[in-house]
Amino acid sequence: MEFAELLGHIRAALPGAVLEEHPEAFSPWILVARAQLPALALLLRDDPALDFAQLMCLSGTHLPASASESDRLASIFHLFSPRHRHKLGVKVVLDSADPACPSVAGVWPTADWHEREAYDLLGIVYEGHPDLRRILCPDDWEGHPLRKDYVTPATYNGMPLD
Amino acid sequence: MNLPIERHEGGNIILTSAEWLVNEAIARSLWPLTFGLACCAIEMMAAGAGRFDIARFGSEVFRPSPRQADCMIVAGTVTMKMASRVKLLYEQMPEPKFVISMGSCSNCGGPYWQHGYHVLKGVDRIIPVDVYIPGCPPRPEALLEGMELLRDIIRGKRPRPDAAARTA
Amino acid sequence: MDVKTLLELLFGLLTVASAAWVAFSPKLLHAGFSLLFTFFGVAGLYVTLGADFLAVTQVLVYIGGILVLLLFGILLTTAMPTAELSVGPSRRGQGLALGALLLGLLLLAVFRAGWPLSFPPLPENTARGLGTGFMTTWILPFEVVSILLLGSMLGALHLARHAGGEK
Amino acid sequence: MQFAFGVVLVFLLMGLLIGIAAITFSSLLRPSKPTAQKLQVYECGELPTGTPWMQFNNRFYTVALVFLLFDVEVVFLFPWAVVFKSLGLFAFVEMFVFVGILALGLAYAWAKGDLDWVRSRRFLRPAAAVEKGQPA
Amino acid sequence: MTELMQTFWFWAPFSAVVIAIVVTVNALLSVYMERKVSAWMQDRLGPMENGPHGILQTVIDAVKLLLKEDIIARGIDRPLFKLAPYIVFGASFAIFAVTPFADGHPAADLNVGIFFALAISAFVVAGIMMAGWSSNNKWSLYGAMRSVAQAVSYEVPISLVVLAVVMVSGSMSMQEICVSQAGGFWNWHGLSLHHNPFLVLGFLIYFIASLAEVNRTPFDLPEAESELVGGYHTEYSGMRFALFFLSEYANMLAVGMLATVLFLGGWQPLHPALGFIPGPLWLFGKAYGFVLLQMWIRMTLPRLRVDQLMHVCWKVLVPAAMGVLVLGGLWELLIG
Amino acid sequence: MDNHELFIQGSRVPDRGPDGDLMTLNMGPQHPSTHGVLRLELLTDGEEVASIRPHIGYLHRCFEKHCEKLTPPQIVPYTDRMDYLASMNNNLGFAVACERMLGLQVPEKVEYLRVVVAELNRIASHLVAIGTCGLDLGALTPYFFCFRDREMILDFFEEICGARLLYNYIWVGGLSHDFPEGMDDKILRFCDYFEARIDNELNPLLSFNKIFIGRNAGIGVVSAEQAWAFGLSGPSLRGSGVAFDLRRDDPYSIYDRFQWKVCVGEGLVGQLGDSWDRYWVKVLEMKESLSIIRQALAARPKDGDVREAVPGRVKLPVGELYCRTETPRGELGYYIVSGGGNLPERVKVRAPAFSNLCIIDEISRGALISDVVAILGSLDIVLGEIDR
Amino acid sequence: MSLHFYLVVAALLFVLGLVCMITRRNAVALLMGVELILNSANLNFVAFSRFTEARALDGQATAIFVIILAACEAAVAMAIVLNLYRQQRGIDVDAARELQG
Repeated sequence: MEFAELLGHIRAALPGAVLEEHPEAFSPWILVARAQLPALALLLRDDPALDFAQLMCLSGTHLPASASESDRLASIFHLFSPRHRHKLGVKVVLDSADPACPSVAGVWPTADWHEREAYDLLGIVYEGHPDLRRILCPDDWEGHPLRKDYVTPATYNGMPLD
Repeated sequence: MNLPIERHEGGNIILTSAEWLVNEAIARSLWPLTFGLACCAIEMMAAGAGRFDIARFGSEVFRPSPRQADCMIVAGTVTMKMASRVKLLYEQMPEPKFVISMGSCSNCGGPYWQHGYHVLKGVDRIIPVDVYIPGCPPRPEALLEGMELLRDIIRGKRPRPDAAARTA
Repeated sequence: MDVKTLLELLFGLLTVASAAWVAFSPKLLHAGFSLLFTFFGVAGLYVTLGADFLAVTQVLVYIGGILVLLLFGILLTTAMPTAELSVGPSRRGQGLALGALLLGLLLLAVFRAGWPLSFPPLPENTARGLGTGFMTTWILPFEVVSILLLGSMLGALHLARHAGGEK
Repeated sequence: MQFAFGVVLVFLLMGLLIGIAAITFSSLLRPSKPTAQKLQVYECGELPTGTPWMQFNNRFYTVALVFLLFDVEVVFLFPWAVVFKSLGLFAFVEMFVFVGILALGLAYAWAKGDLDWVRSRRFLRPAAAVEKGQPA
Repeated sequence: MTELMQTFWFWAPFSAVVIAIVVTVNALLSVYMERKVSAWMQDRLGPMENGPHGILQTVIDAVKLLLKEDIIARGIDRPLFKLAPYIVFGASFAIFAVTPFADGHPAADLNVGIFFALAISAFVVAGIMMAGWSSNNKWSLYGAMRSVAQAVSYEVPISLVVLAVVMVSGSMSMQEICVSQAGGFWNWHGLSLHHNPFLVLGFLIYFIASLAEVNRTPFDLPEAESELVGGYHTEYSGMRFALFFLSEYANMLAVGMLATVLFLGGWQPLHPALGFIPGPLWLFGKAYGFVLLQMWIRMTLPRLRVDQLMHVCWKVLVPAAMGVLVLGGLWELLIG
Repeated sequence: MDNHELFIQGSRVPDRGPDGDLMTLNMGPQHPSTHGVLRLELLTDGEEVASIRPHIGYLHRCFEKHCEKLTPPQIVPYTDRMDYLASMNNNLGFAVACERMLGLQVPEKVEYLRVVVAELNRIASHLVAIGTCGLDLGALTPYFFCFRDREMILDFFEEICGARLLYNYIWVGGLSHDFPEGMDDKILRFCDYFEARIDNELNPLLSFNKIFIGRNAGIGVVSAEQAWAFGLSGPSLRGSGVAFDLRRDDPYSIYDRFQWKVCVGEGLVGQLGDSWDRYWVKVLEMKESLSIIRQALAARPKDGDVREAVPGRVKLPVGELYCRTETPRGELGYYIVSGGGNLPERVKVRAPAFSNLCIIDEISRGALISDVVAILGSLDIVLGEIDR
Repeated sequence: MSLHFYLVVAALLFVLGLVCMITRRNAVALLMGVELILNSANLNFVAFSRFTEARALDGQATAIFVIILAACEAAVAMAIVLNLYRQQRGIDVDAARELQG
């Protein structure tokens, strides 16, 4: 299915879930409401017309504060349907003061580690994740390194960092 | 260097003449710890394989347990998460023991020097290093040369790197 | 004192000392491994008694088999091999007293009884003698033993299977 | 015979002696610098958690058990084997019965699955086609 | 002179020292051989730099191990940890006492020689268990348990096959077993298809089981580096480790010698016409051939898994060995 | 207690404590068969594994942080160091992503040469995977043979770009160097030599060795659904019988011009999707790579400058892109967000081994420790790209 | 050496085995005590047959039968101990009284 068709299908099944659409992007994506994400994820995976069996990638990004907005975090899910050969990016934008995003680890098991990574590096808290711990950094690491405002600490457990 | 006979320092000791034998034995039989960290470990494996054949120098006996190893080849980037383990493994090796720092990353952090918030900038910050092999990654020949240098150090022909710079 | 006497004494000492360690060691594991030396000492005594086949059998079965079984048993049953081993001090005292009493009685019997001593020559080849014996004199026990072995094998396997607890 | 066993004993002692000599000699030469971390038990660079005194598979016991009984059987058969030639058919039949009865035990253990090392493996399905070999 | 030779006080220490030298040299030689053979099979050179063609490499390794620190970690059961290498080494050394090196020259001609050789491995088993158990290390314990289970399991087919040989030879003395195979290679138990073909099968069973008995590939599970790090000697360092190492190679030679004595005529020459070559040369030649075969297999095969190991033993080798015993006996009775 | 000990304890994952009869066993970070610094926390019952908790990050080298501080041409050498066994493929993936964003058309010759080096590197990478897979199961010699043949490929690379392992060869918009004179012939000769080696040496010695099959067949079975759900890709996905290869199904570069077959596991010796199938797919893929190399070398233009289209300054336009390519381990995705500046705002790497590894707990439950080693070997992980 | 020596060693073994059985509450240790006692008996058998007029091999043959019995006993007893352990998570023999039913 083309992007427009996908969008129509999703809108019909879950009205109000899609907040923005970006067909012009290199990888077209939609912005969805945080509360609707779990339902949308199930729809995307289980609807035979959509059939997004593969979560290709789950990334977090940090959008620094601009003139109009305070800084925000985004979690983006890149989906692919091996059967229909179509792709879709699904993005959720979160306020960095309340970085809670519903987990999709129950829908696509591969999201488990990717979510842990996004939590580790960016501090996005995936609610409902079975085991949300740091994955790359040590458990007692401070801060989330990929945030734009991250300052590398001088030492870690007595060892100089630079 | 008189590592194994340190306890007899100042004693009469036949060992002055035996020291040569002792040092030769240690130098010519360096069993490395099976321990690879990153890219350099692949070159370390290549050094063990057919073309470069570290076995020629008697070092093909990669011991998986530090208890039986003589030298630790820190081959790759040491991260903050790994550093304590590297240190523990080093500590668990029996004396006399040696460390070869293979590659820029373990020498000084290498390409991760500037922005690598999670990278230890040089393994010599946690364990004393005897030989530094430059390169990213060093070629297997460089590792063989590094082991040759280590042999010279053991034989006392070449000083160990400045003791003050080594954190023990 | 000739060598043989010396060896006998040494083996006897080894046997008794290690057996004492089996009985009194605070660690079950040490007791288990101490048994190794007891069995070995007894095997040595068998040799001094001219029972070569029996001595090797002792090593093969006791050390190679029963000891391994016991050690596996310790491993399989005890999460902490250093766990409390002894009974309370009162029962321990009673046991020791009983042991001492019994030892006294036995020693009395050993030295007071008039054993009809003699010293028959050693057979040329004990294994050959035993083989012939098993096929002639002891033919019945020989076959019965096989049934016994079968029975204990079946029983032990059955029990072990229950202990394994099909999960 | 006791002469021969004496030689064996000397061998055993010699073995011990070599070991002790080597380690004593080595203790004169070797350095000894224990540190707290050196004395940590090795577990792949981690600090070990819990004791190694773990629960082992009952299978180990089963193996030791079957072994013990076979071992005992062997003990009986060795003297038999020595005299086998002189005793002839009768001895053979005796042995046959003896081994046969034990073979029954083995067959029982086999049939009951006591000889299969692992029984509760949900993921290991029978690798049926191992015999297929190389495709043309 | 001959009288002196026959006194215990001369003969026992003399032969023990000779064998001690042989065992040590054998270990050094076998390790060197293994390194060279593996290098040759893997398109490498192997040790080259230390001594001509690296011949001194293993000697140097041994000296180095002598100089290594001996670590006894916290939580280790010290007495058992220290005792274990002695027991393992002493036992693997004692096997050589009963091996006949030439006509009339075993160190100790036991009536029950081969039976003794089987039994003595019980000490090795106990020693390994001691080592693994006292180490307070999970890998060691795994290694020891595997090793013990494997050793006791494969002891069964070995015993049964040895029994068949004893049955045919009519003696447990290793010297007499050798003598019974006199007259050329066609009379050797392992090759004599016309005397008793079942013994040839027995030879095969013995060979496979002996690989397991000495923990060689494909049965090297107890020391599988990629699984269990170092197996039961993970915590051992320096000379104590070297003792395990030494006894391992001594065991390799020992099973080679046993195989030679049982199935390849021991010190008997290939052909009676070759009798001018001394017996020990024949014995060691054949035994080293056997060791070489073990190395070849090590370089060729991966290792089995523990369930496959037990499967091979109990469901293949033990029934086969029983068959060899029964059918071999029948053959001996009717045809032999 | 010194600093260091505090440090160890601070960074330790809290113990779960004894779980009934189960014992916690650490496999790694220093263990001969974890292929680097992976730590598997095994919960074992005897030798049986009840569950596995993988701990990664021991090689976390902050790649994504570096991407935010460097320009795309500067990032390329860092991509080398992610999957250090297949640097060419990593270079290629990043170059393709940037070129898509830039809308850059690279010269024909460059495309062909890229395919040649990428496929050569695929073979080199698979050789290491196959060799270590055998090594983990105790087969020593195949490992040496694999490394011997791999050295030949490394020689080509050295001749082409001067490096043995980390090449920085495929640049955004081009290549760093042209092939030297006579390289094509050498590579073709290698193809003939190596094809015979697979058939006559590797397969009899390892692939169809009965013990090797016995160790791998029926172990670590992954169904096709599981494979998709856990995000498996590359040989691990195809081992489960899914004919999905990005070179064919989501084409990039010029892969659509070649005739080749997507190799899948068929359950030849055990069950579909077991360790052996994952292994076998790699063997088959090496042959297909040889075929692609031959075609590419035959069709490649001889003339042209490989740096012709290399932009003087790479300035990615505003927008975001998820671009994926097929490395030896599977789907390597780059998610690039650009704000139009010199530096990308965010680069996230979807590393194939990262996703492949996360299934290990699922397929290892109830296995023996020896099986875990076999499964790990067949999953073919590289910690460099898992931890990045 | 004389018969007495062996008899004394055997007596000591016997007593130690008995003490081991009485003073230990661990079932495996109990078995070890039993093995000591059986060994002591065997030693007596062999010693008597060596030093008295009885046929020299009788004692040895008996001893072999005893060893076989000991093996069977150990096998079954250990299996029982394993069962006991599984039921009670411990092998304290005093606590096993409930088996009396």
